[in-house]
Amino acid sequence: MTALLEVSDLACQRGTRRLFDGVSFTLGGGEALVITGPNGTGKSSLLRILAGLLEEEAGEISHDDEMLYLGHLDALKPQMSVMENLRFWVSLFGGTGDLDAALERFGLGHIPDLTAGVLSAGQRRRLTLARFSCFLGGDSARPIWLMDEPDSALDDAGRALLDDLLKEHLARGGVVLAATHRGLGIEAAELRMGELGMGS
Amino acid sequence: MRAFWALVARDIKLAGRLGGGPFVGLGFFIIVVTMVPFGVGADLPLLSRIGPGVLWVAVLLATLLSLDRLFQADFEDGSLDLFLMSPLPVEMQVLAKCLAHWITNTVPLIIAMPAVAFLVNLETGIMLPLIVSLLVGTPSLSLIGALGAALTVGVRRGGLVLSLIVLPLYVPALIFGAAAGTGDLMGTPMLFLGAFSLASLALAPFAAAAALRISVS
Amino acid sequence: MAKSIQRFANPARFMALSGAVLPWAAAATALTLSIGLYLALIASPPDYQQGETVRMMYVHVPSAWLASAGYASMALACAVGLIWRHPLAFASAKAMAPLGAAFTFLALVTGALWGKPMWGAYWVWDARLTSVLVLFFIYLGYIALWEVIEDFGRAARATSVFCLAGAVNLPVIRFSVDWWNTLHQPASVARLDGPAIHSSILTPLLVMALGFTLLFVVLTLVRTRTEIMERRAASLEMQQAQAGMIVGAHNG
Amino acid sequence: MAEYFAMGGYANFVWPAYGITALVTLGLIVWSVRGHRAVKTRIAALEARANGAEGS
Repeated sequence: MTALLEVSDLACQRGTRRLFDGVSFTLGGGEALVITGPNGTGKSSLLRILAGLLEEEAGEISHDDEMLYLGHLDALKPQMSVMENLRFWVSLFGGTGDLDAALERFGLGHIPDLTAGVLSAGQRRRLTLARFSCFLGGDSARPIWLMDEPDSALDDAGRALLDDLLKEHLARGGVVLAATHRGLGIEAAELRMGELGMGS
Repeated sequence: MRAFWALVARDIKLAGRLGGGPFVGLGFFIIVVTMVPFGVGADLPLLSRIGPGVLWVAVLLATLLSLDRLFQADFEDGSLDLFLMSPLPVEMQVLAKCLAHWITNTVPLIIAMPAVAFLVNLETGIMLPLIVSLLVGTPSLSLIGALGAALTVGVRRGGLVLSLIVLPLYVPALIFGAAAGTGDLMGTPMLFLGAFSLASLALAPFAAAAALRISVS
Repeated sequence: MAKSIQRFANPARFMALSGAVLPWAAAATALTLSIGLYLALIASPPDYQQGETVRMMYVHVPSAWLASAGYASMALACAVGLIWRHPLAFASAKAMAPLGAAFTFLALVTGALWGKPMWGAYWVWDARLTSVLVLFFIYLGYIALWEVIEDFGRAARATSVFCLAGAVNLPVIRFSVDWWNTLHQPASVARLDGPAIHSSILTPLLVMALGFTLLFVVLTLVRTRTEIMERRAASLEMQQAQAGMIVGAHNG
Repeated sequence: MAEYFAMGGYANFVWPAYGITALVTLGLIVWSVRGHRAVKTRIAALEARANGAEGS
């Protein structure tokens, strides 16, 4: 099992506070890791460090595959239409697949030309999931998915769509790292944050 | 490179749909130029003597006005995070942003120049050198401005600090630009202006990219 | 060396060293300045050309010297900070900025006061004074940037990028102002430093310059120590707030 | 003595120059030293509270 992502002894310093240290794990194709723990224990910071947006205090990260990041914000331009937003990001990151089908899959097929500004929070999150669905599997342009509370703002139907998406991505050899409170509908290793000096 | 032009096209499209497009900057520019005669008096020979300088200062201020949103909008909706992770190098993204900013904000001012120059009684003879000096010099305003915008992204009241940071660095562009606006096309000020723009083209993207990474972290 | 610039793991060496040096340096500064003042105001003759106004040179030139030397050392500290991520470098750069700005302000004021009897106007857009004025704005921009960015780590690196950008631009600004000055230069303006400096004027000038520089160094050390202790106080407060949070969360 | 203070007729340029210089430099000294003392007492108070908290 080729390791897609290897993290050893990762530590993070925020301001004058040591958020976490000694975090190590390895993820191969088709494996998932759910990051849980109370607020302010560095779940988001861990994902941002892996994404390269935040500098780690110490530790090594090695991955030879590209990553895709889902943050708290949806990176959607209100003035651009649903389709324009989707097409822009998918083409920038080299995604594949039929965009109309992606919108259809997440219940947005009927409003491709609507400006994203009028979408509800749930619909905006579904549009982001539609973007992720263009990077399915281990051989996609972005096989490693870093998702910060992907289930937030989703209703039950949306959550079911999310679980299907993740299952399909894992089945096709992709990797999922998700920070969440309520756990996800996929079997995954768990990394509890909050107790300093821990790591699975 | 396709991603580069996709980013330029997106920014131009957004500028068009967002807040009246170029007309806000144009309106501000015309108002600033109109204020000068009120302050200085309607002495036509005096106005024509200070004309190029006034027009250059007005272009400079109009450019500054529109820089505040250069990265701020993407920072606020989370796009900046994705941009920093995209295959397109950040330095190229800064260049794309500067090009889009220059096209949507500064070119309309230059196009409107003949229609506005009469406000300061500009002699028609020096209209061409003025426009050439603007075309040569204003890219440096967008490039250095991008560095200021990248340093103050995510900062409350960043626009104020942006002006304080960027204006001192604009001094060479203003000095050579206003001088080139009155002189001949290949005169020394025009050459120095070109050199200043090229230097900004070479240095500003790297400094701005570093500043963006710092601001996001 | 830990990547983050937060960890003031070992400024202890600097604190101990500066603690020991400071009293002596302060004494040396006081001594040099008093000798300098005595030479400048009492023991030196008036200039045969400029008369008593030459005494203003003894405060103007050292201030102008510190304005640019201060910025140069700030830029050096910023470069060291960015390259080796040493927290002490950022702290010293932040400490130097207000000092540099103050001496730049002094250079402008004493320059104007000297200009009035010499040229008949307080401000004649002399090339040097003008570029010092632009330098003064760059100082203000640097200080303002520190004030508006909350996170110390981000502020330190962002201000350093700006400081270095300023350093790259200063020669260009100086050149463009000089060129601009020749464009608008009224022919007969005498230069600020006048012809060759006679030794009776040179000695007070050098002693005053040394005194000013020592003062700048001493104040930089004091303010750098203050910056480091500010960081320490901030982390103590954070820990206590956090301890309070955890204590609050678990009991009961 | 008065003749000395006249500074050859340039009194109201030379003395203000020295006056402002003195004002600014003394201001810098006082400001720096006061800032240093203030943070010192602040740390002392914080450390006292920290030791106090562990003690109780």
